[in-house]
Order: sequence, then C-alpha cells, then structure tokens
Amino acid sequence: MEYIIIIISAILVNNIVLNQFLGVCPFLGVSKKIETAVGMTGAVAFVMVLATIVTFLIQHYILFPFGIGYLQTISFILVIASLVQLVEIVLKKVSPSLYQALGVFLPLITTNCAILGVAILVIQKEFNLMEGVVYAVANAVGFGLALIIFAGLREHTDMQNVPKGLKGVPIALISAGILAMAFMGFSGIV
Amino acid sequence: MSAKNEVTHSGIVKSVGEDGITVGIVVQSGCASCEIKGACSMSEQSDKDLDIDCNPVDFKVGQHVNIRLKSSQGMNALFLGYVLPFLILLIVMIILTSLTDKEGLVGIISMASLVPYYLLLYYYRKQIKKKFTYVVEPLSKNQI
Amino acid sequence: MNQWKNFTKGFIKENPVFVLLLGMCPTLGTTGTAINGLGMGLATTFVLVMSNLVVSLIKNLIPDKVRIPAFIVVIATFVTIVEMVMQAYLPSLYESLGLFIPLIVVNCIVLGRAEAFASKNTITSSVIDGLGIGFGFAFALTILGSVRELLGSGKLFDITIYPEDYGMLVFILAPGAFIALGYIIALINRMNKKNA
Amino acid sequence: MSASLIYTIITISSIGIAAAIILYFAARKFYVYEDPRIDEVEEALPAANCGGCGYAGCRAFAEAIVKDNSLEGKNCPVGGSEVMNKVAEIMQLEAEKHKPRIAVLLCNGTCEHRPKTNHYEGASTCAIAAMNYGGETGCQYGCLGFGDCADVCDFDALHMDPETGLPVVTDENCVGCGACVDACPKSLFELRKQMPKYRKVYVACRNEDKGGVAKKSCEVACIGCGKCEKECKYDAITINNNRAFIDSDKCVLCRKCVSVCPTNAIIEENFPPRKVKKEKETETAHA
Amino acid sequence: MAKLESSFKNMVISLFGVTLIASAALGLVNDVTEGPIAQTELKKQKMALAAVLPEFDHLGDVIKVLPKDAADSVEIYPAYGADGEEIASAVKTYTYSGFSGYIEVMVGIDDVGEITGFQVLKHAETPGLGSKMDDWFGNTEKTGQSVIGRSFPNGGLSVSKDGGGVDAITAATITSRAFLDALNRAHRCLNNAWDTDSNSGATQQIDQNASDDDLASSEQ
Amino acid sequence: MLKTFKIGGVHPAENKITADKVIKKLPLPKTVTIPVAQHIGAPSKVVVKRGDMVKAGQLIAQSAGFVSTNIHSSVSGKVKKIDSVFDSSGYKKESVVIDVDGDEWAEGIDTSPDLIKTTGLDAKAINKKILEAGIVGLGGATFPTHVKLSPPPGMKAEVLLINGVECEPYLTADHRLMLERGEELLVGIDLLKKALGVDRAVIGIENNKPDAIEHLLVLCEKYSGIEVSPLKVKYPQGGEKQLIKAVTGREVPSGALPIAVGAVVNNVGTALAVYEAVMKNKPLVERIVTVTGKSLANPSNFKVRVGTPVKELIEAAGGLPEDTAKVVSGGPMMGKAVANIDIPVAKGTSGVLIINEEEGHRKEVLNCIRCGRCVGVCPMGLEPFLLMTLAEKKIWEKSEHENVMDCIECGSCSFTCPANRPLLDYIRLGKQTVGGIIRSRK
Amino acid sequence: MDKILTITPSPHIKQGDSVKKIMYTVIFALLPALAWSFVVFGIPAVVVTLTSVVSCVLIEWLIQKYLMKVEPTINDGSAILTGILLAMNVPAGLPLWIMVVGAVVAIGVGKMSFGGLGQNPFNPALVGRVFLLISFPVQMTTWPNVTQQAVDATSEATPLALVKEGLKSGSTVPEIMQRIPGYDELLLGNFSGSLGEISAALLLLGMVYMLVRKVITWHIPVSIFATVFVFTGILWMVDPMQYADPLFHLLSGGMMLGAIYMATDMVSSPMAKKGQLIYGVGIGLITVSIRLWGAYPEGISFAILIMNAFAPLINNYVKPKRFGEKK
Ligand SMILES: Cc1cc2nc3c(=O)[nH]c(=O)nc-3n(C[C@H](O)[C@H](O)[C@H](O)COP(=O)(O)O)c2cc1C
Ligand SMILES: Cc1cc2nc3c(=O)[nH]c(=O)nc-3n(C[C@H](O)[C@H](O)[C@H](O)COP(=O)(O)O)c2cc1C
Ligand SMILES: Cc1cc2nc3c(=O)[nH]c(=O)nc-3n(C[C@H](O)[C@H](O)[C@H](O)COP(=O)(O)O)c2cc1C
Ligand SMILES: Cc1cc2nc3c(=O)[nH]c(=O)nc-3n(C[C@H](O)[C@H](O)[C@H](O)CO)c2cc1C
Ligand code: SF4
Ligand code: SF4
Ligand code: SF4
Ligand code: SF4
Ligand code: FES
Repeated sequence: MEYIIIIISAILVNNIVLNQFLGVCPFLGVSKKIETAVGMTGAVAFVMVLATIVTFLIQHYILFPFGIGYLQTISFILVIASLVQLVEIVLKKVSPSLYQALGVFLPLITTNCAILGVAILVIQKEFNLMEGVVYAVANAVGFGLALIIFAGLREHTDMQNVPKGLKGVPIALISAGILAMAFMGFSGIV
Repeated sequence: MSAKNEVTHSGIVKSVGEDGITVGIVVQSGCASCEIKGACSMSEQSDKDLDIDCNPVDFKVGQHVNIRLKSSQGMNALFLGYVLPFLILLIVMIILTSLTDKEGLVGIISMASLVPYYLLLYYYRKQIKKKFTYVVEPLSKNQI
Repeated sequence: MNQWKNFTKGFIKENPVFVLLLGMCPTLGTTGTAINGLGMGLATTFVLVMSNLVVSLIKNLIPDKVRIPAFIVVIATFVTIVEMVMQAYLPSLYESLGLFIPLIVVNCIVLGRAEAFASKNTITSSVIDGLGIGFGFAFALTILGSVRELLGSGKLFDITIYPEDYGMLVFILAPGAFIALGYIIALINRMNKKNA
Repeated sequence: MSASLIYTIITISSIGIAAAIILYFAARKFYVYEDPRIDEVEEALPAANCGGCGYAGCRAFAEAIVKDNSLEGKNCPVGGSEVMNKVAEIMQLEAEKHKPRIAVLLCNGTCEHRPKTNHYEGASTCAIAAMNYGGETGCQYGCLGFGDCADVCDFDALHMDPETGLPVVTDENCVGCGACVDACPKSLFELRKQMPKYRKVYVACRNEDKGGVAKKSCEVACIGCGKCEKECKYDAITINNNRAFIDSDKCVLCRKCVSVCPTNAIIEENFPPRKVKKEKETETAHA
Repeated sequence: MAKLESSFKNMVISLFGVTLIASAALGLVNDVTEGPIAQTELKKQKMALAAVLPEFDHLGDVIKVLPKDAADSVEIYPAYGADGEEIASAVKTYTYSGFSGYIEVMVGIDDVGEITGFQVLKHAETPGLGSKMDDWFGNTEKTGQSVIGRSFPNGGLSVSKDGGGVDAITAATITSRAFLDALNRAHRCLNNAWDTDSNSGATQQIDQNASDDDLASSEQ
Repeated sequence: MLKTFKIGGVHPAENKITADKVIKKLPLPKTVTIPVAQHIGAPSKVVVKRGDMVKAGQLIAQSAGFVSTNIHSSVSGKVKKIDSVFDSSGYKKESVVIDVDGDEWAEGIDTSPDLIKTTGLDAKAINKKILEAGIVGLGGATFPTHVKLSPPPGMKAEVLLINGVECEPYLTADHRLMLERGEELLVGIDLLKKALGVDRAVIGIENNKPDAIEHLLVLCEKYSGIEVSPLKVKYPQGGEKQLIKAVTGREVPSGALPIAVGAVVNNVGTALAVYEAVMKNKPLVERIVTVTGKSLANPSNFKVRVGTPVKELIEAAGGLPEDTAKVVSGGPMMGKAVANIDIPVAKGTSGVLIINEEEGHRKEVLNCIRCGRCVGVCPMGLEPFLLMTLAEKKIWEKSEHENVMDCIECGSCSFTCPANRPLLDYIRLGKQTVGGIIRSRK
Repeated sequence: MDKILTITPSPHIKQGDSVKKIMYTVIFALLPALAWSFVVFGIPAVVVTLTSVVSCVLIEWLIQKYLMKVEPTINDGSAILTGILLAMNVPAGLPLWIMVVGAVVAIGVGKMSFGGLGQNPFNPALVGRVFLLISFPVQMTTWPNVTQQAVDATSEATPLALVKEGLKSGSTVPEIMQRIPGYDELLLGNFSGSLGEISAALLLLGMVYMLVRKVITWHIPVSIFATVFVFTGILWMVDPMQYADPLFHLLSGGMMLGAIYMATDMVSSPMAKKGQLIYGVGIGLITVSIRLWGAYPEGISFAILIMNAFAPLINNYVKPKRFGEKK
C-alpha cells in the first residue's frame, strides 16, 4: 500500500515535471517524436534508480555516520555526474554496437536536475532504500508520461498557426500550465 | 525518405574501410531548447562513431549521409541497454529486500548484479551487432 | 564601456531565463513570491560570481581533462556554503526555496559560464560576467515572482496591494508558474523583436 | 582540527578523485574535438541560416568549410564577398571570387498591361493556381500574383505591390539566395549579376507565344522581334522561343536595346534620368 | 602562466588541491554556521513555546511519548510557574492526514485542558487554502473557528461538518480535520503521559499504555 | 440492400435535369480545334501539315508511345493551322485547327446506323482496332483503352466492370447512352470481354436510373455473361476502386492497379466507342456531351464532334445565361472550370456545366474546426484536413506516409467541409509534389 | 471581351453546412437546459450567463482586432457557445468579476493563445472553469440553495459533495442517499449545482437533437457513459456501503453536460471513431477515479482536459481505415 501511494503520488499527484518542476528543460526541449520520449523514459528510469541507490548508500553509510550531512550536495553531484558517464563508458566497452544504436535512437540523458533532485528528495523524505527506488522509478514514469503527452501536444501545436510571439516555448509553457491544472484534479488521491 | 517506423539521424562519413564505413554522428542532448548548449558542456554534446557494413564504394569521406534505423531496433537497443539492466536491478533488489534488512548490502549486491549482465552483453556482443542494421543514404545538398 | 554592455545585456536582450531559456526548473519552482524569486536569484548570483572568480583564478592550474570535475567541485562548494549560510541566517527563506538551493549546482548557467567564459577570461571580466548574468537571472526570477505573487495573492513583496480574496490562487500553484512564464516570455519576444 | 573537518576532507577528496577519474576517462572517450575555427567561421557568418549556401545552416556551412579546408565552390550569398573574405582570412585561404547576384522579376504584366480574362478563386497560392490554369490573363507565362515568392524570402527583399499585382524586389535587401527562384511555379525570377548602384537592364518577360498572340495578351510582352539582338554590340542578347534574353555577364549597361524595343519589354532600372530631362541625378535611396 | 599540461600527475595533484581547499572551506564554513543553525532551530522552538504558553517561569524536561499507532513521538514540554507548579504544557504534535501530508503543530494546553495557544511549525498545505491555519484557528474574534480557549470534548475536537464545534477553513476541510487531529493527538498523549508516569522529569521513551481510544481515533 | 462501397461518400443534390432529353446531334461547327494531348500519356505526333485536306476519321496525329493514342480528324476540311491553343487545362496546347467544309468520311468507315453483332476478329485484332481508332477512356480519365486491355505479364483479368454509374450530379450522357444505344453498348461489352478473355462482365448503374437498369436488364438476357448491378446512389460510386469494391467486394490495394484484383473497368461510352471502332471501323471522333446548368434555357444532351468549340454547345443549349459565374468542363465534383468558352470539346469532355453566380463562388475560408467530416466522407479513408495542413506547411515526407497519393481527387472532402477549406486544392499540390519526389527517387 | 469567368479547382458545389450552423445547433440544443436553470436559479443565473457570453465574445473580438490584427470572426458562434458552456459550469451566484476572469482565461488563454477557433488543443470553456475552480475554490463551490423556494445566499452542497463529505465523516452510502434527491429529481433537476448540472433529462434531449442533426456522433458520450456505468457498477457491487450506484454517478454532477457537450467538442477531441472511443473510456475512468478517491467531488472537467492532452497522441496512432490497406 505504501508503495502504491508513493507511485500514484509521484506519477499523478506530484508529477515531477508538472508539479515539482524538475527536468523542465528536457521536457520543453526533447524531440517531438513519441518513440524518443518513450526511449528517454526507459533510460532515465535506469539512471535514476542507479543514482538513487548510490546516493542513498553514500548518505546513509558515509555522510550520516560521520556527521557530515552538509556534504550531500557536493558528493551527490559528483557521484551522479560520473555515474551517468560511467554507464556510457561501460556500454561502449561492453557492446559498441548497442551503444551506437542507442546513439542513433536517443538524445543524451542530461536530466541532471531531475536525477539530483530525486536523489535528494529520497533522503529528505526519509525513505528506506526500497521506497527510494520505487520513488525513483515512479518519478521516471511520471517524467515519461509528461514527456509523451507533450510530444503529442507539441506536434499538434506545431501544425497550427500559433500567433507569432507565442510560438515555440511560450505556447509550450502555457500548454504545460493547462496540463498541470488538469493534473491538479488528481490532488487528494493520496 | 524514412518510413513511419524508422528513426533517422544525419552524420558525416569519417572513414571508408574495406567492407564498411564509419559515420560520425552528433548526439544532441535532451536540452535541445537550450540555446547556449555550446557553452554548457555537461555532456551536452557528444560525437559517436557508427561502424556500418555497406558497400564502401558508394561513399567518400566527408560526405553527408542519413542513417536510418528501424524504430523497433531502437527499442531493442533501449531494452538491452537500459530496460533489462533496470529490471535486473529491480528484481534483485526486491528479492534481497525480502530476505534481509541490511540496506547497504542490498544496494551493493543489486548494483553488483549488473556486472554479470554486462559481462553477458560483452560475450554476446557479436550477436548483438547483427541485430542492428542501418541503412545509409547520401544526402543531397539541399537536404542537409 | 564594453564591460558595462556585458553587464547589462543579461537583463532583457540576453536574459538567461526569458531569452536563453536556461535554468527553467528553479525559475518555475522558486517564484511563488517575489521575495523567494529574488532570494533564489541572489543565491544563484553569489554562486555564479564566486565560481567565476575562482575558476578564472585557477584556470591555469587545472589541466584541461579534469576541468569539468574541478569546476563542479568549485561550484558545489559555493552552493553548499550558500546552503549553510542561509540555513543559519535566513531560515525561512531557506525552507521555502528548499530543494532548489542544492540544485543550483546543476543549473546550466553556472557551469556554462564557468566553462565558456571564466575559464578563458580575466578575473575582472569573469566577475562582471557573473554579476551580469546573475542579476539577469535574479531579475527574471523577481519579475516572475512578483507577477505570480501579485496575481495570486494581491501582494507584492508581502505588501498587500489589493485584498487577497481577489487573488487567483492558480498563480501561486504550479500551473500558474508555467502560464505566467509563458506569457512573460512571449512579451519579451515581442519587445526584443520590436527593438531589433 | 575537528574530526568532522577531517571526515570532510577525506570524503570529498576520495569522492572527488573517484569522480575525476571516471570523468577523465569519459572525457577522453567522448571528447569532441571541435576545430576552434568552426566557431570563428560561424561567428563571421551572418547567422541568417537561410540555406542559400546549400548547407543546412550557417554552422553546417562553417563545419563544411573547416572540414574541407577549402573554399572551393563555397559562397555565402547573404554576406557576399565581404564575409567570404573574412572567412578566408580565418582559414588563411583565398576566397573565390563570387559576383554578387540579385533577383529580378521577368514579368512586367501589371494589371494595366495585361487585361484580365478570368477570375481565380481557388486556394491563394501560386503553386496551386499554376496547377489549375495558366493565369487570370491571356498570358500563361506571367506572374500569378499570389506571392509564393514573397513568402519564402527571408530577407524582407520581396513584397507584393497591390497596385500592379506583381512582386517587387528591394535591391538593398536581396542577397541573391535564390529561394524565390525555386518558389515561383512560373520560373519568373532570374539571379542576375549585381551591377554598381543596382543598375540593371533586362527583358521583363517570359512569354514564348508568337509575337501577335503575345502582344494581344500583354502590352509589354516581348514579341521576339529581334531588334534588340541586332542593336547589341556585345552579343549579350539572344532570342529563343520568341523571347529575348540579356546575359547579365555580358551586358555592359549601354542601354541601346532599351530604346529600340517596340513593346518596352526591356527594363532599365536605377539609372539617372536620360539626358532629355535636365534634372539632377536622383539616386534611389541606398547607403 | 602557461596552462598545466594534462599529465596524470598534474591532474591528480590539481584535483587533489581543489578538493582539499574546497573541503577545508566547507569544513570551516560548517564550523562557523553549525552554531547559528542549531541556535536558529532552538530559537524557533523557544519562540514557539513562548507563543503558545501562558507566562511561565521555567520549563521542565522534555517528555517524549510515542503514540501507539504511529512511528513518531510527540514531545511534551511542561511549563512551571514561579512557584514550581505546573501551569501548562506545550506539546509538539503532528499529523499525516493533511492535504499534503505532514503537519507539525506546537500547541499549549493548560492544566485545565484548555488550549492556550498554538503555532504551526511545518506544513506543505496549499498556499491560500490550507496554509491559512494559523490565522484561521488563531483568530479569537471569530469564536466559531478559533480553537484558543477551547477544551477537548470527549472524542476530541472536530469540524462542524462532522458534528463538532469548530468551523473548518473555507474550502479546506481536509486541512482543518488534519489540524484538529494533531491537536487531539497532543491532548491524548498529554493525558497518557500524566496517567502513566506522573513522577515528572523522566523521559518516557515508549508509551505502552496508550489507550485504545488513541488507536481508533487516529486511524480515521 | 443495394451494393455500394463501404467507407466515406457523400450525396450531393443530383440535379439530373437532362435525364430525359434525347440525344441530339449538334450541327457541324465552322472550325474545329483538335488538341494533340487529349489523353493521359505522351501527346500524339501531328502527321498533317497546314493546308492539307483531311476527311472525317482520317488520322491527323499518331500515337507517340505505348501509353499514347491516335487522333483523328472529326470533320472534313482544310488544316488551317497547327498552333498552341487554350484547352480545358487552362494552358495552351498544340492543336490542329481545321476549317470545316462538308462532312465527308474517310474510306472504310461505316456511318450507317445498322447494328452489327458478330465479328470474326480475335482478341488481338480487336485490341489492334481499338488502338488504331484512338480510343481512350470516356469516363473522364482518358486513359488509352488499349493499355487497359493488355494486362501486364503475370496478371489476369477475371471480370470486366462497365461503369454506367454516372455518379456526378447533373451529367446524363451515360444515362442517355444506355437508354438509346443499349444494343450497341452490349455488343461493345462483348467485344471488350473477348479482348480481355474474361467471361463475366458487370454493368454497374446507380439506382437513380431505374429506366436504364430496366432497359439493360431486358437486353442482357440475350447476351450471356453480362450482368447489370444496381448500385446505391452515393458519390463517388463511379470511382474505379469504389465500383470494384461495390461489385466484387475486393479492395484494390494502395498504389496498385485494378488488375491487381483481377478487374478492368471501362466506361459505357468507351464500350460504345469500342463497338463503333471494331464493327464500324469508326475512330473516336465524336462523343455525347451533357450541356446543363440551372439557369440554362435549354439544357440538352448532344452528340458532338471532338474539336467543336464549347461555345457552340452552349449556344445550342440556349446561350450563356446572364448570371453565369463558371463554366465547367465535366461534372460539378470533378470537372474543370474553364477560363473561356472558346476551348474545344475533347475526347474526355463528358459535360458542360454552367454554374450561376449564386453557387459559383467560393465562400470565405475559416479555420479547420477538426470536425472530422472530411475524414468521414473520404472514400479512400484518408485524413484530408491533415493532408492539407501538411501541404500548406510543405511537410512532404509525412504527406507520403499519410497516403496522399491514394487520393482519387473526388472532392468529397472540399464539398463537405463546413469551414470551406480548400482541401483538395492543397491535396493536389501535395500529390503533385510527392509524386515528383517519388519519381525522382527511382 | 466575353464575360469574365470564375475559375476554381473542383469541386464546384458545396454542401450547405457551415461552422456557424454547427455552433448554433449546439447552442440551440443547450437552450432547454439553460432555460431550466434560469427557472430554478432565477435572475442570478441569467446575469451570470449574460456576463459570461458577453465577456467571451468581447474578449475574442478585442484580441482578434487589436492583438492578432485579423478580421474578427465572433459571429461564428463559437465564442457564444464557449460563454454559455462556461456559465453552465459555474454556480449561479458567482460574483460577476470572477465570471469575467473565467471568460478571459477561457478565450484568452484557452483559445486565442493557440491561434483561435479550431487550433486549441484544450477545451476553452473547461480551461476557464478549472482555472476558476482552482483559483476561487470558495466561490466556485458556494451553491445557491434551491430546495427552499427562493434562492438565497446560503450554500447547499451538491449531491456529489454530500456523498464525498458523508463518506469522510464515516456515514455509509445508503445513509447519505436518504439526504439526497431521488433519481427523478436528478433527472429533472431540482437540486443545487452549477447551472448545467441540474437537468439530466433536458441535456439528454439536446443530445438527441445534436445526434439527429449529425453535429456529434454517439461515440464519445456513449463510451463515457458506458465506462462510468461499468466501473462504478463493479465497485458498487463489491461494496455498496462505500460506493454509490452507477445510476447516481451518471445522473449527478457535470456528467451529462461534460459527456454530451464538452467532451464532444470536435476541436479538442480525437477525429477517428475508434480514437473517440478510447478517449471516452479514458474520460470515464479518470472521472470516476477523481470522484471516488480524489479531493474533488467532481472530476469530469479534469478528466476531459487530461484526455484533451492525449487527443493528439490518439490521433497519431489511431488512423481511419485506409482503403486498400493491407491488413
Ligand atoms: C490545488 C488544490 C489544493 C488544495 N488544497 C487544499 C488544502 O490545502 N487543504 C484542504 O483542506 N483542501 C485542499 N484542497 C481540497 C479542496 O479544496 C476540497 O474540495 C476541500 O478540501 C473539501 O471541500 P470543503 O472544504 O468545501 O468541504 C485543495 C484542492 C486542490 C485542487
Ligand atoms: C501509368 C499508368 C499505367 C496504367 N496501367 C494500366 C494497366 O496496365 N491496366 C489497366 O487496366 N489500367 C491501367 N491504368 C489505368 C488506371 O488504373 C485507371 O484506370 C486510369 O488512370 C483511369 O482511372 P479513373 O478514370 O478512375 O481515374 C494505368 C494508369 C496509369 C497512370
Ligand atoms: C471520383 C470519381 C468518380 C468517377 N465517376 C465516374 C462515373 O460516374 N462514371 C464513369 O464512367 N467513370 C467515373 N470515374 C472514372 C472511373 O474511375 C474510371 O476511370 C472509368 O470508369 C474507367 O473507364 P474508362 O477508362 O473507360 O473511362 C470516376 C472517377 C473518379 C475518381
Ligand atoms: C459539439 C460541440 C461541442 C462543443 N463544446 C465546447 C466546449 O465544451 N467548450 C468550448 O469552449 N467550446 C465548445 N464548442 C465550441 C467550439 O468548438 C470551441 O469554442 C472551440 O474549441 C474553439 O476553438 C463546441 C462545439 C461543438 C460543435
Ligand atoms: S528576393 Fe529572392 S534571391 Fe533575393 S533574397 Fe529574396 S528570396 Fe533570396
Ligand atoms: S513571381 Fe511567381 S511566385 Fe511570385 S507571385 Fe508571381 S507567380 Fe507567384
Ligand atoms: S479528394 Fe481525396 S482526400 Fe478528398 S475525399 Fe476524395 S479521395 Fe479523400
Ligand atoms: S471537414 Fe473541414 S473543418 Fe472539418 S475537419 Fe475537415 S477540414 Fe477541418
Ligand atoms: S533546470 Fe534544466 S532540467 Fe531543471
């Protein structure tokens, strides 16, 4: 039950993009292709979970025991930045062709903001490891959901004759706002 | 022309080998809306080289080409590259959590479970390579 | 004179938020009120200026290949300092900005400037660059915060302008952030077009 | 030193070093070497991203220049020789000499010159109109007047004149990118060599009907009579398919042909008034 | 000065230098701010105590009570008058049933069981709606909605919609219920604490005897 | 339930005002203008010179390839000039202009009205006759008939469909033809069957022509292997693919020809022309044209020589009314508005429609309200609103994926759009451009 | 010279329908229910409706004239329709300035920002309504009292709100139902709620009219009704103490108004029939989830907006069956 609440909350009620404002840049910028949005979701889920585990361990087995909680920011960012790269390196070494195919298929995963944000939130919310991982996955799904809906919306508005000044990012933001309003309907579900 | 179920990517021929060519592509980051991505180097941009089996006589170095990959193959890559390890991670974690309370152990073991996975990938890298076939086509100037 | 230009362009013409569309998350997340926006803007400015300063100081001591990790360390250090100082002396602001203080670390503006400008320029111009961009950022956040606060609760910097009952709650909440920013950017687009 | 300070230093240093090593390898693996000259060249380009050079945009063009390390066949029509020289300087190469070109409209079939014979009400684009009929007048070669060309011009150099129903090229703005040439379904634009002070002499007609027919449908049609051809001493004029053509690379702007044309199909532009009038030279506004 | 070359030695040294200085700086700043941060926390608590309690002379030791149904304990700060007699207690209580979950309240309850004051310490309720708790329930001019001076009826305080006597914040009944839930919890724990262990001073870690009533009511 | 096609379709007002006007022969004009490009495919090559004397039925332009056809003089007289003259396309096309003097026919042509029912010719010989007679489809597309009758290797025709649907409002030429020349038509169908080697032919007729259905049903009894199939009144029932679907239940795959499902479709007029060519040795030089319109004094069905100026048809039908806005060559759904009425009748001219001011103008174009009606009526299951937007925005690649090339240009979408969007105008542009791209790829 | 003929590409004839006719048909279909709300709520309802319609039309005119600089198209009826629907989505006593704000948001943000008629991905009236609901929760949930004859300012809860409140305070559904109007009342409308929530029967009448005039097809409303019916039916059978019966869900709240008039807005719904079914099912599921488990007693507005956002995706993946398509 606990987990279900975490999941629903992260995906619908407190959607990472629409409500928590994390990962807005890729949300606004990522390609209009729906496949790409799906792909991003998978990749982000993996990286987010990995990052959550590592940072969780660091926090609970290094920072807290030694009473140096204030090093959270600096250690998390270093770990996450290198983790993202590490995954790439390993993939490239292990299976170059796979790595290449992914390069054609996906944009780079630079959702540092969302990943760091989730890692910190897991600590702040005092989740245990499993809850933290579920939280991370749910947030990745929430991110993906927003991304996929938006891919469709973007394609739609691009075909319309949006007034000049509003074209592009402004109308995307306004659509996001309306979407966020709609998602507020879910508030109170958990 | 790409069909519905294909993704395309443009690139530049980097070298021409005996039975294939190497094409360099630039992978854009997710922050495509960012207008000064040039100034931001947090893995904002990276070059990837693709080795593609094809008849090399059709191409010359420096040529602009379009690479097409079936979406389903892209999804395949995604599955092998991210989703499967993700699932392994998750499953190992779920099992371990039900066995022990030691979170540190759970975390470390589950991450370690990725090592054999990657070794497996390494072992099968040849077979994997066969899975991905690209179509390369030259781009005319006005299409670039 | 040139320095002055460098300094002022960040406000409207090359505003990091309105024009370059950088650092959207803190922009949206911390502008529930004008004062929060300003606070976040200034915190970012501080980090920006200090990291620019340090980076341009040590630029020759850092080999190219480890540039990025070194810069990250520098930036993260200043972010942590801001975090601790705020927690100690401005606890209420610290609480309302919450998560977004540590997230200054990943704000592309900060690393971007360190990498693109400070690592190549003199100390003075790096600091001025940091100040310009930082104030531009703070300016944008304050504007957005003011708009949201004013429309949402009838206040500006906590001073009541009109009765709160007439405020539109949406603007304090998440959707209002998107919508307000959308229209502000549209407005700035128009202004920039006209000037050009 | 307090214990916490020691922990701090140990932690950060170890995480820092670990991260650095990974990032170092990453950087080495993924480092994109970008020739700094690409940026420089891009900087020098006008950033119009019009594609007039034949590349996707200014950056692509810059990449191509640096990659090929040659300026052969490369020209930025927007920036012209000035920019290309700058680029050449950066690249330490010799710029190709490109004569700047400018678009002219090969039709003078204004409402006045060309009586309407019917009235079109379909979708208002030249491309669609051209698919359905030859035009609202008896001349099937002339301008349709729906402004497809003006729509594609990125440089504010083309506007539809509501009086004449024809597009007008603003010489100062035209960079010769050729977008209009491709857009016009009737192929009414020609890129001609740019002469001093934007002077030009050209046959503003594409009508290939025989003389009488052409003249009937449009007062100022070229009837292919050949008088100009005979008049031109520089072999700049040729007649094909009942229509004269002046080669801008050969034309020396002597303007002899203009006066002999019986239908006034040859246009001279931006010249001072002919001697008959004693007024002072009035220059068109350009700086 | 020429740029350092990217040799391995240089890299390690320079990075080590950077991290060393960075960590030293951080450590130092931490040393400086550690005190003020702790003090701020303390001050906040003090101010809260002062705000919710009637005039008192000194405070007793903190008593932690763990309600049976919850994992987190409630803190009780007994306050004594100049004569050493206990006049009231401040209780740091909480609820998870707010609109956005957790709400933490400091509430003062005097020896006759009347609320002397309260202060919301932590919450994430919607601005403009649930966030009005302080103003709403502290507004002594509106007797219908103010909780100050009220005592706890059997079964605790509840909003008028549920048949209780407290008017809920307009359009924020959820928050109102949650708020009252926190107060009720404070009241119950206070009673329990006195019932089970009246030789004050001892810190009671776990309250085994929390009444069934407690369990039932906080589960709704 | 009457047979029909399954997706889409509209039902415009029928307005068949000339349905019971007997076909009249139009007097010979003074001059005829015969364009050399009256068919799909390569324009024919002129084989006469200015000043030559020609007879009716004499070859004046020769087929210029497999997909091309012969063109014959429709009158006897003197070649006045060979020049570019406006035709219904709105462009000038090379044409042979002949001054008429009398009505002398070339040798071997049987102009008598006698019905000839049998011939000893085999399939090949029939096809040769058709080729020589310059027969093209008279249903509108003017595709050379001999090409249709020679299925590509590996394909076999199974059924011949005769298109007597005439689903276009106003037009009645085919209707009258079926009523007045039923016997000859059936002989023609027999010949077509023979040429194709099929033993089944189905005449599809929309149910709004009960007299024609009745008439042919009676006549058919004498011919084996020819059926009449009454069809629901729904536009574009006469579209080739729709007709095949309605009658045989098969769908011609996207991008394929009817022969892929074993069908060949020919118009009733074509069948009649085949009869005349084979049995009477008469090339295709005249056809039946409906001249009609709400304000026209005397709407009629005429038998007209190819090359006659449209003006003369209109004169014969009462003259151009005052309130004319448009003159359309063909029907109101697919016909082409012409720029002037001096253009000649061509082999493919099935009707001349005069539209008055009230109906003749386009209404103000509004934004698409995404009502989906165009999608609902498209007989090809396309999304016209999307295809239009893609053409407007020049997104050709996606247009191709959205099957723009499948559009049969029936016009149902534009007809039905409540926002008056010029859907088909843009879709045509899309088809043209995408078609060009596809060709350039090969 | 002869007469100057007009040339257009084919087709040369036109079906009679126009955007204007469609819009006015919907308006006409709404009139009975609107009139009934005037009867029930009296003058305040009329004033609110007028305010809404006038502001919507005025805003559209102002924006088109002065911001977009195009010929205003306000007489196509779509702004009037948006105005009416917006008004039908608010309580009768709503302060007029709030109504004006709603109109500005509906037309300004919801419609014109995207380029005007036909370009908006979201339903404008609902954008306006949800904006108001979130911004002014108090005023938007102050329902005038109708059970006493005269409309007065004291507020009365809507049936859905009663259920939600009741369940929160521990009552069971059958207990609550005693305090709630019966089905006949729900059908005819004699209880409190927004202008357009009170008469299921008249709204259904309008639906029949629109179906006959072919302005809408059955797919969207029916799939919504069916989903709600099945979903709530299952829950009701599992636990009738906690979940109200399906009929109650169908007849109460904005279900009818939303499903018949707002989900069917062609501009913001999918085009293909199959897509419309998916869309309807989605709306049904989300509506019920919000009603049963969310903070809001009513969820159809949110549900429609959310599915609006999915409509482009649905359009992308659910295409009409192409002729000759290989299966
Ligand atoms: C965005 C949003 C924020 C809300 N915030 C609160 C809140 O802070 N506190 C609360 O009790 N209810 C909140 N609500 C819930 C609704 O106002 C709910 O209708 C109300 O709590 C219960 O109705 P009532 O108070 O009118 O009886 C919120 C709802 C939404 C959509
Ligand atoms: C290039 C081309 C080749 C064709 N080849 C054949 C053919 O081999 N057999 C056939 O029956 N029809 C053939 N057709 C005819 C078409 O299927 C069709 O009948 C013709 O375009 C007229 O159809 P419509 O009047 O319905 O538009 C061909 C058409 C084209 C354009
Ligand atoms: C929309 C549409 C409607 C058509 N309607 C008819 C029609 O009513 N009668 C007809 O004979 N041909 C009609 N055609 C032409 C047929 O598709 C087909 O080309 C013709 O019947 C083939 O015979 P033909 O080659 O003898 O002309 C129509 C074509 C289209 C695309
Ligand atoms: C069946 C139908 C339903 C409509 N429903 C709405 C609606 O719910 N809200 C609205 O603002 N407009 C509605 N309209 C009007 C119109 O489509 C709407 O204003 C457009 O979304 C504006 O672009 C409707 C129109 C029709 C034909
Ligand atoms: S007029 Fe033509 S050539 Fe000149 S800039 Fe415009 S589009 Fe280019
Ligand atoms: S010049 Fe060509 S493109 Fe321009 S308006 Fe005339 S016909 Fe159209
Ligand atoms: S014209 Fe084309 S798109 Fe339009 S209805 Fe007919 S087949 Fe469909
Ligand atoms: S019929 Fe017209 S308004 Fe309706 S969807 Fe098609 S193009 Fe749009
Ligand atoms: S600031 Fe760019 S993703 Fe958050």
